[in-house]
Amino acid sequence: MRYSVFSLLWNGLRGNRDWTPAWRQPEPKPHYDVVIVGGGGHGLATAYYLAKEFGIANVAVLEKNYIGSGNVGRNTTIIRSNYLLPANNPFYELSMKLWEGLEQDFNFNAMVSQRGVLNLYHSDAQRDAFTRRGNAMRLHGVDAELLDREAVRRMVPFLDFDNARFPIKGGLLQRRGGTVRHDAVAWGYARGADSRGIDIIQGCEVTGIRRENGRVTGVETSRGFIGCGKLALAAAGNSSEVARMADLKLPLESHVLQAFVSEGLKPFIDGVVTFGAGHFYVSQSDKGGLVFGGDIDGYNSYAQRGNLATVEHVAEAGKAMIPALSRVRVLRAWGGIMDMSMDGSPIIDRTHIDNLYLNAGWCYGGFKATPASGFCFAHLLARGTPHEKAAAFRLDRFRRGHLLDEKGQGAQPNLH
Amino acid sequence: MASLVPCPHCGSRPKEEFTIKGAALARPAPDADPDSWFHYVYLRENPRGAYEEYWHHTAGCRRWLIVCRDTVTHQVNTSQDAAAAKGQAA
Amino acid sequence: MPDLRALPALADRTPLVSHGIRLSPLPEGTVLQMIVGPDAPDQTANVERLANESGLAARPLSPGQWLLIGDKPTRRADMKHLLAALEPQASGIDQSHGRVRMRLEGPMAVKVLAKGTAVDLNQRAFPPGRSVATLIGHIAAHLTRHDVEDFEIAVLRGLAEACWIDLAGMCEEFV
Amino acid sequence: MTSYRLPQGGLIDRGHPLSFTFDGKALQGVQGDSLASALLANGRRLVGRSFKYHRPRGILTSGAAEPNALMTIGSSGRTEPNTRATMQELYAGLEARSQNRWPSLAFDIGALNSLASPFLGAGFYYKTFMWPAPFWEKVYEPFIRKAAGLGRATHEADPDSYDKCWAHCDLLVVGSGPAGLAAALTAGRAGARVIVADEHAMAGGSLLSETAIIGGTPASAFAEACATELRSLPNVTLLTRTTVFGWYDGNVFGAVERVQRHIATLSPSRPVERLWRIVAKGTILATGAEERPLVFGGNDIPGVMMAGAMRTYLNRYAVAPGRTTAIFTANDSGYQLAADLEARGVRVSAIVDPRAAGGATYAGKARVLRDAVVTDAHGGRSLAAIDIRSGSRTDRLKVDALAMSGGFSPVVHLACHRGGRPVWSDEKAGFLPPANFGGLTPAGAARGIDGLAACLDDGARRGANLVATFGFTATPVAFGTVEGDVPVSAPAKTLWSIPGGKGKAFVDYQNDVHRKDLDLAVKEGYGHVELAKRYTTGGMATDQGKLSNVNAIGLLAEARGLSPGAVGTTTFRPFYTPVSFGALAGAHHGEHFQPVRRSPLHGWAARHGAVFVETGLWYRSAWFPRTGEKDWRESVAREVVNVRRNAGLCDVSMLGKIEICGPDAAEFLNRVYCNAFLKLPIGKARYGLMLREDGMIYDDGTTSRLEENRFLMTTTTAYAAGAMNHLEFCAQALWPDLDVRLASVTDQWAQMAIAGPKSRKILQAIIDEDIGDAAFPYLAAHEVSLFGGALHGRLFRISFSGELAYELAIPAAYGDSVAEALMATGRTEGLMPYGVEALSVLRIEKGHVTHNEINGTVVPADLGFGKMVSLAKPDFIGKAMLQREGLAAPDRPRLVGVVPLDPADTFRTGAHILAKNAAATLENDQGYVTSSAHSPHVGSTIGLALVKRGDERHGEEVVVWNGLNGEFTSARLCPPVFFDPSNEKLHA
Repeated sequence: MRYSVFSLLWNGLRGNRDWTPAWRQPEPKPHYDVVIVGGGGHGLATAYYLAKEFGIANVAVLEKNYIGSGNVGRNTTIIRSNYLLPANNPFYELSMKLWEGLEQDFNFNAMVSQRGVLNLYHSDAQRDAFTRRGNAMRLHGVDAELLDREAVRRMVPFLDFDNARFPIKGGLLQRRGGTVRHDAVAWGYARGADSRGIDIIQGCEVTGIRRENGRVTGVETSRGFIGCGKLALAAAGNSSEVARMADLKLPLESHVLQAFVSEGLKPFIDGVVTFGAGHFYVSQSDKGGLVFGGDIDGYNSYAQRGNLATVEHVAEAGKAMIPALSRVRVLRAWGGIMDMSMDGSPIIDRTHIDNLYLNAGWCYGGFKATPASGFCFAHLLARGTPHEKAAAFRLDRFRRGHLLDEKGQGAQPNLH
Repeated sequence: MASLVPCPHCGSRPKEEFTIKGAALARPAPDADPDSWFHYVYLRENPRGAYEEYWHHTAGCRRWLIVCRDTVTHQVNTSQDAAAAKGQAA
Repeated sequence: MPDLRALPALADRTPLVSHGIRLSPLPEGTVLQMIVGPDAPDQTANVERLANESGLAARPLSPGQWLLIGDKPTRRADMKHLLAALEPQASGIDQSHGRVRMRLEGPMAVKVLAKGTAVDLNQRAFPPGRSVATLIGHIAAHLTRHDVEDFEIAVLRGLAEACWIDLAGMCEEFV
Repeated sequence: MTSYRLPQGGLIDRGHPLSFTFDGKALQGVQGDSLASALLANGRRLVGRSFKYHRPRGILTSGAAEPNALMTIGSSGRTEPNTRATMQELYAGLEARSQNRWPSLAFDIGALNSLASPFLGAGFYYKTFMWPAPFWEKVYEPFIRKAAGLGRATHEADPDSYDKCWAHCDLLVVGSGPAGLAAALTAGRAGARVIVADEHAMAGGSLLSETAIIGGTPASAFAEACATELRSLPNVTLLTRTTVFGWYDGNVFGAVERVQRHIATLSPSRPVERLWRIVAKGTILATGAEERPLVFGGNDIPGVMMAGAMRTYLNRYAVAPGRTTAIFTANDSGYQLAADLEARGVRVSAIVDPRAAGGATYAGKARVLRDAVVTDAHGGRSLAAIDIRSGSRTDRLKVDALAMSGGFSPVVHLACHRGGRPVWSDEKAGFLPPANFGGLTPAGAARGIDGLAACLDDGARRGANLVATFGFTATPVAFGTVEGDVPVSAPAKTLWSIPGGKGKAFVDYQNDVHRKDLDLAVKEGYGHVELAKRYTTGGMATDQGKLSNVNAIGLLAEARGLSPGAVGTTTFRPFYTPVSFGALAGAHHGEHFQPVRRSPLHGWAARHGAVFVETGLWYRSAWFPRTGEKDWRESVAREVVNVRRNAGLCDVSMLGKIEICGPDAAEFLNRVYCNAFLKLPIGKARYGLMLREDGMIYDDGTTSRLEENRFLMTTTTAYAAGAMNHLEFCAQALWPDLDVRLASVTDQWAQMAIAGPKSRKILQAIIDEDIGDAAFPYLAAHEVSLFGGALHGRLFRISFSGELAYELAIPAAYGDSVAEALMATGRTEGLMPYGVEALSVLRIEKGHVTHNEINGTVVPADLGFGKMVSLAKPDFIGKAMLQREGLAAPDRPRLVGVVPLDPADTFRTGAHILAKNAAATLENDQGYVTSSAHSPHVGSTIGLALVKRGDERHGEEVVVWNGLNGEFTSARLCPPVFFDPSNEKLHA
């Protein structure tokens, strides 16, 4: 059923009895051309683009829980393409361009809202780093503006300009950055993939990867064996465990990142603002809650919950950035599991095992990457060669020394 | 864990007193092959379950610890001084 | 010769006094960090003896490490002598200027400190005479309990003023 | 407006009236009131508007779960939106305002949304607002954002203070109702360290609303006696107004105490809220149970209230719910309410009970309708009538208040914060806490125990058992007979919704989720409990679904043909109730966000007029302006020229300083630096490069050998702490067999750089030893005596500026005196202070790198240090990975100098480098300017840059491209040393 204002009116007048399921609940078939492990944003987007762009629809997406139960439904919904490295920046810009046409493309309002992403700087060194990054963006035709203190003050007058330990000196603004209603991304891709014939199989946990003569031939699942031509792993947060089923050890650690929402408020802040003197960033959802977060808790974890010290740290930074937050109440904290890679950049690549493909290592940048990740992974699966915008996200770059380290932190994932 | 970490020297202390480094792997011998070094620096078991990590009691005794912890329950199983642990292993 | 004057880090701070709490700077005398080599036998007795001989108090800092503390500066020759006496099993590092001490005492002292440190300050868990290294708020500190309501706090010199300001804030509701 | 306050009774002080305002109208309550009870006593039923349909809403509960009565209280920086009137104690002068309505609470235009409700079902916005595409941000979204949200937060800073503290105990008791008090008394009397926390102002929980008699004492007096005893025990801390909001790993609980949220005149020396971090060996979860609404048409009309809340308003606050009341109850609790209402003279016209037999002991006057349900409630801004269906007939009954009770859900939140899942119990008709999940023991109604006596008994026993495991001998406290104890007697089958109603039947009140929304979610494939939540927004309001979630699960279960247990719950997460940023941040905000670290030369610099700049936690002197200088550039240029011409004094105390002692110190250094250190002579300094294990440069600095087994390492300011951690890691975790002893001595020394051609002469005036070039050559480093032996320090002949220069370290407390002494003796030689800005210019002129260049992605060869790397050494950190192909690739960015072709042109750090005539594209990006400054020596801007094959491109013309500012500068690449490349000055 196509969604439109007319379908809404028509169904409303008919008592909303005739809406149909947004996706089917199919039984798994014995074999698919491509089996995607992980019904999150990246897996569903991969499926959608495989069908839509590459005409491959004999595809199953296997999700052990419900679709969108992983990071696509537990992030802070930010999209941006303000990356520094020439290997990252075009990829995230591709993603941004896909975001910009996404809703009409998959006929689902995901509330893509480009209200701007502003990164504050508090020192000359940070300003210089943003100058470098902003120029890298501009060289690729991505919008970037370096604001001085007064320009920031005009935009967000209620930041702490007068009493701060680390005074705000300016900011790097990407006006095209913004937020997207995260769950709707999973649902929109799922509905779009389903309508093109792709089987989305929820409650189906992969328990083993079957290999014959060194080639992957299918997966053992909680719902039986499912054969496949190609096996595509898009199981962010659990990548190491799934890869282990094929005796593959990855350059990843899993870390918990907390996110928070406040009570609903009338419009308080328009765009996304990130603090440069501590770990804090905030935006406001269309529903009114301030959505915010900080840094990862710092230790390996598969538990989707964090600790209080980080909560306090985030609150301190939040109040330091916006003193008026003091009396705003935090409603809920939750946690997502990040595949933290060893250089802070993702992996979209084939593995050394035939038919086994990997999409992993998104650190906490996975959500914004969803469309491009799906698109490029689909390209790799369909064509067998990396998409030009994702050509550097190779698995062997660590061994070869071609690292993509935006922050320059080295092989310690909790610093990225 | 995470909220409180048992330091073998100082007792239970809050996470904010510590610095976490990551997997407590044995450093290869200087002349080990490049593959061993690559594994040491870049590859991680990253299991659901028991895992050994280096934690530094930065705001306390300033000793590096090997904390064995369950990555799902966050239960700390053991916590010992890294030097002592290396001594035992040797 | 110019007027060589030791300028205490808390020179500007006068004691904060009420009937519930008293916060005061301690003299910048002697702080000697003593570190025992990893293979040396237990030096506790040796440390106690050396400290006694030098009129200093030995306070554990970390395994194999102590702070030897005194209210009076140690003369250069004596310090040299002391450093030499430690070797080779241990090394001494003069931190007399590197650490600044303050004292927090009174019936509310435990309540004030509990605002900053996660150490259980119950006197059974942390009896008089014991020292710990811990965070007080955001600042790493060396905390010694002299008596039930009498604590000494040593911090890096550069953070002494910040620590004082934090502690004074914590004391505020009792002043 | 008529008063609903009863003439007597209640735990209120009628002799202490309190004035307050609601939407600007002056009203009166009394001491002991909540804002909600005071509003009800004043007959104010309409207190808010719902989120989506702007339906009129009244007070539904008397506690933390309240979804409707959210108000904004306070003004200016003390504005608090979304305050639950049920939890807010009344105080004199309290200003409360209703929310989410325009123009007024009574006449709210937004209520028109109700007319469009057929089109505004669950998730309607996912299906529309997509055309034309640009309209989303420009038209639809701004409208939605304005319409959404609840209260309006202030943008003003909060004037009040907040506080934090830690607490440790054997037993934490969460909740001071019957089970909690019994557990706490039992443990407290046994000598255990006990903390009792309760979110309300008074201890007692449900006892405060109870009419039962316990051991001869009325319940509320009994609660008070228990609280008094607890307060008298030195080993017990009773925290009221304290909400335990989260259970974290290691048995740490987060709690927030509202220290001054109930006070008219705040004491400025006390915090308004205090965050507690409670470390407990064991915990009794005595959080009671939440009463469930019944889902029938119009169940949200003001005047419809939870039965238990009605009982609380009646008994605790002495407020009558209305003139004529009906009770719709699916269990026996409603009968106790009826009895209490009648005892207070409030007429109960009907008790509607869907069960065939219930309320057997009820002996009151109300008509009892069994096998009957309320299908609809009627009224606009206040309840007017209800429809009661009994068998096949439906009757309308005029009432102005309706109590409802659909059953009780144990409050299991905290028990589920660490991954445990609640367990459905058909017998208890509710989700129970996970069984003894890691040290948390539920007791009383929180685990489905029914009845007051049973809860008291359960709390005492469980408290005793728990502290026994910590070695205490505890006897469960017995409280005597309980009279008037009426167990709830849950029905065998829960009634999740009432069929046949015509009006909207709300499940989640605040988010306006009604029964049909859940049906639609299931129909469209969002039937999983998590998807249904996300699609309908049920359970996502400020009450986190405390009232609604279990009903929603029941309805999903019905629609999907499953048991509620099979549907399961959504995840319970902190915070139990919302917690302010202020409380979580404590004192660390504003200028106290992070501590200030002060150099021992701070006072000296300040006296000489320094402008300071934040550098990590330090304040460093940036430059020293003089009268007549028009801007900082002029001051910096003057300082630079003066260093090159005369001499300057710069505070470098904040550089990291680490003493490395012990017999294996040299070997240790040889392994942590990539260059050789074994043979460094005593009395000499050497520049060292420290790599990370991945081969990239980590930090640099000089290390001096002061004695055979004593070295002093310096690190950069930014990496001082990190380098110390790293060295300790190497010493303890990697090579514990080496005997090295590490101590940070950063704070022990005031360190000053004295640089410039006249530095020797100036220093020699205060230093006793000969520091001439022969006696004290470049890189000499040893102890010196000053002022004829009055003081000793350490002198290092090292130079960041490229000039003849020294660094002098003085015991910190003497730093100020020595700096002033140097200024005095150096005055005739032209000695001036200089700051980090000038230092930066000097080092760029000399081509010295900092962390601008050591950006975490460079290897030694990238910066021209390739030859320093001693691959002959058997081992050093980073050696293995350094030899990867990518780290030796020919087109890696390498350090190079850059100057504008036209000296009048300039460029800035962060600008990129393009080949001459190349298009401005990412593909053509050659690198970027890492550092830049105006060089008085060169007479133009100069820069250091990391450029692909930069070391091979000296002389090439390039464009320095700063698209951000539209600055495009023609420039030339050159060797990265602009001053004295042959080091003659250095060795002077």
